Amino acid sequence: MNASFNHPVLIVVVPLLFAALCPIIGLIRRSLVVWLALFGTACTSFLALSLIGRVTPGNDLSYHLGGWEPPWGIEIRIDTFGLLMVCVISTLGILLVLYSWKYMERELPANRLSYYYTLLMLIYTAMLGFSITGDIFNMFVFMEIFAITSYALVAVTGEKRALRAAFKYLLMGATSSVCVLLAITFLYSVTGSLNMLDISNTLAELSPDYIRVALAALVFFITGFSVKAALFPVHVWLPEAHSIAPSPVSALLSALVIKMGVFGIFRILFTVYGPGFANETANWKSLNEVVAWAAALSILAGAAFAIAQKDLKLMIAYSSISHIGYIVLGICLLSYHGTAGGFYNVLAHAMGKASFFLVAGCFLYKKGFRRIEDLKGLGRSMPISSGAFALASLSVIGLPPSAGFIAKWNILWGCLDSRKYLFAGVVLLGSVLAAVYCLKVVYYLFFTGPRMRDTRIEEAPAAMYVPAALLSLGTLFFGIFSGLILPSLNSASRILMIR
Amino acid sequence: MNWTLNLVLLTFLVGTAFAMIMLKDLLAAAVVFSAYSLIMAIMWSQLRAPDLALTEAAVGAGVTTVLFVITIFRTVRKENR
Amino acid sequence: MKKLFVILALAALGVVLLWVVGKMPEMGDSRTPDKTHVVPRYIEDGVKEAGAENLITDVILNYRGYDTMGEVAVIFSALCAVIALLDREKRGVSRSAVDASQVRSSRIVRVTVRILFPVIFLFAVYLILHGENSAGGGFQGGAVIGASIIVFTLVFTLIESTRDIPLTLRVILESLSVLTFLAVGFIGVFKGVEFLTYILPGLSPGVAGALRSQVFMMSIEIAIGVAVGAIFTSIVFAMIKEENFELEPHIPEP
Amino acid sequence: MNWSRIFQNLNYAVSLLLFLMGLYTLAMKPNLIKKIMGLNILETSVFLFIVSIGMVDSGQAPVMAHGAAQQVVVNPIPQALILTGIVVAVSTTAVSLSLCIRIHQKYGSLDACEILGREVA
Repeated sequence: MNASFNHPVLIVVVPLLFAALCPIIGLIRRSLVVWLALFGTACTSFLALSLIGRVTPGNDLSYHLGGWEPPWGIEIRIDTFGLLMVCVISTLGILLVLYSWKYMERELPANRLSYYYTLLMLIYTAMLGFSITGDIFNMFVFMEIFAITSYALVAVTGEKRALRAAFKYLLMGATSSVCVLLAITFLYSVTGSLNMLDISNTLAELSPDYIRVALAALVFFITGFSVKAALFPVHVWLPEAHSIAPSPVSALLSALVIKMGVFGIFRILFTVYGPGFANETANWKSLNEVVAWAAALSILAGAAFAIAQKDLKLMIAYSSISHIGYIVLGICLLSYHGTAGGFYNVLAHAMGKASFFLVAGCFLYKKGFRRIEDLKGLGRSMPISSGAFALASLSVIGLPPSAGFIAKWNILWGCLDSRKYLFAGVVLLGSVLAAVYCLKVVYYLFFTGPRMRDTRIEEAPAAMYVPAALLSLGTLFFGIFSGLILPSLNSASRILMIR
Repeated sequence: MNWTLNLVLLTFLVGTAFAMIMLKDLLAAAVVFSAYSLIMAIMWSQLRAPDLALTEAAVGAGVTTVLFVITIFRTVRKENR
Repeated sequence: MKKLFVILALAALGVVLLWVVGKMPEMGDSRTPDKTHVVPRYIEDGVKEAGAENLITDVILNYRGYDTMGEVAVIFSALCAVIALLDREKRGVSRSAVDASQVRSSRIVRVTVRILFPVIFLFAVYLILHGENSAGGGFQGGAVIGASIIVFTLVFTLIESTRDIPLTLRVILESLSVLTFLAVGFIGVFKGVEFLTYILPGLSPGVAGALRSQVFMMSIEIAIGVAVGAIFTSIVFAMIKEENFELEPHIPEP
Repeated sequence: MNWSRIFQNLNYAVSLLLFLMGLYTLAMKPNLIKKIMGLNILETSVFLFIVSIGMVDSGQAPVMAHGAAQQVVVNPIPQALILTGIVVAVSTTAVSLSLCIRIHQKYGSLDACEILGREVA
């Protein structure tokens, strides 16, 4: 068995195998399914993390499925950014499955639990496949898998408002998928290929007749993926869906699924089209500019709405819109610092926001608290969860020494690099607003309410607060040891800009 | 490819789609959806896609319509209710 | 007011799209980029390389088999989504709106369906097995199987249909297509070639190699067919059961 | 605008028309089942579009009969893609219709305005 040669595809195939096994094991013993899911995610993240040494900037790992060389068959192509996504997804996967173990037991009847874990494994499969594929139609297929599973996961509790939120999400999500399919159609009609690198080569010397069609495809791609990423004008589905879903699902959607939309935008703008697009860089650049403006508006609008919220999970959901704005802004600055910062924010926001939602889930689990004002004094009764929240909020605000700080610092640097001082102002203002909404919660947790510890309220089960605490420690870790990832992101982004 | 037949099929497609949008009775709209799918199946065979024609006839006109009808039976039949 | 606004916006979008489409390659032209860039190899060598006379089967199972694995996962996730939302039918007690309908299906319909059911099933099997060298294949056949069982359920009752197919078997059949894909892929992995490679090393390319490749493709086709049939059946069963009827005693048929 | 070209590409124009009709249904019709029908129109319009692109005049279906090597066939790729697309469409429809059933159980209505109006946070 040649495992190292087949390593890339195993990352996608192993979680799919576990997804298919979950219902069958569920027939035998329902309690085994969660262990199976844990084992599956552990295997996947082992595979993903062991890939780290093999991908270096400018040296992508390419794998041809079925042995067919690229323009004819499907190619898996792992670059530094894809590797980062894969590692984040699979590591967060273990923690979220662990968290679901206790949390979902209360939310769902036992016979539906095994299908919950199946959906969870399927969504991981889809996101992993989406991140590493080198073929645009394959991207669409995986996008559909994580779209369908995430609609179901939002509505899985059958709660009244959750159903409505899921339906709204479904309508917008399905429309955006059709937009992406239409874009693939346009692009295929003028390039005749589905492989990203092949398309990119064809686009570089596209006949002038077809430039209009290729640009229309670009616009449709960006529109479609913006809906998935919840950028400002099309973010309307996000707050409700993310706040009403069960907490582990909220964490999953906020930390990972919307990042897939961002990753799609990134792949289309840089890998498929790229700076060399048909000598028409003016159009490509102006579209980047437009997306950057939408991102800047997302930063401000998301943060402003988050301040106005009284519901904790709704506040966190709006904050996600703001952070998606940061990532997209960083990518569209066309400066390598910006791109590296944007991708560092993928990591920082995934950990920080997942920790936020998991802590919110702990509060919900113990006391059914949703409103921020109800959290008075919980900092003394549930010290670990509250501490995790405080630590993660450092990263969400962007204060040193947290991962969020490194990300925002690099995005700021990128703004100054490309002389977009207005965007630099937006980045700083967004951080100030984030400080307002995060510190409000921290204030309620620690500085109000009874002076004494309320012994009637205890911590949630360890399987719930440990993942949250680990994630917020992670933000600290990657803030201090940013040298582990940032240099390779920087050099990979630099290669991207030169090409 | 036969241009007349193509034109007729396209007209029918637009017509059935329009009827589907305008009908107030959802059950009737579901039946029109079935017709739409069948015309689409003929369209596929005109476009030399026999595999698609088979799939569309079984999935579009068969399974999807049945799903619509079941849902309408379990929920409401008139659009404005 | 809103209606007018939406119509105007859509009209504007339509004009822009028409402006884009006006520049697109002409329909029916055989020299457009999509027919000259990648496709010629499929048409010239597809039958020889990939082993099926139906080029579409070649593409979906061989050249782009990974996409089809994703597609199988899509429909599997749709099933899981429906069951996570609606739950499975309760066996032997579930009644549906169809079962409770005052209008009983007439004798003519019942007899016709009894006669047609095996024929439709046979046609589905033909489609699945013959997908290699004529139109048809796993999905098409599976959809027809699903449709035939659905028609049976609509004419007879949900109680009768669920009695005939044991649930354990159905759950296994639903995952079958994904598992078969993985099994075939892993055979390649264990032999040291890429995932979803059908022609394994140690086999002379030529007749034996083509035969092996055909065996793999055929087993995937059959698995897809059976699984898609089972999945459609399960989705429809989950959707038609009426929860209000669940606790009522089962009324035997006259 | 070149009208003769548009007439030549009539399939494209009609699929765009269907696309717009689907969008209209999604945006304007209050009934959720109607919206799902609109979604199906939207999806099939794109399917029609991409298969029309692969069409070749006087081409044959891409099934190579025994020995017939040198025949003109249409492009098989769009058809293979749309086979996937149809399955995706029916999957989305199944999930959305089961959501509809659940929504009707909880709200007693399938009218989007009513469901949004009934919200009391």
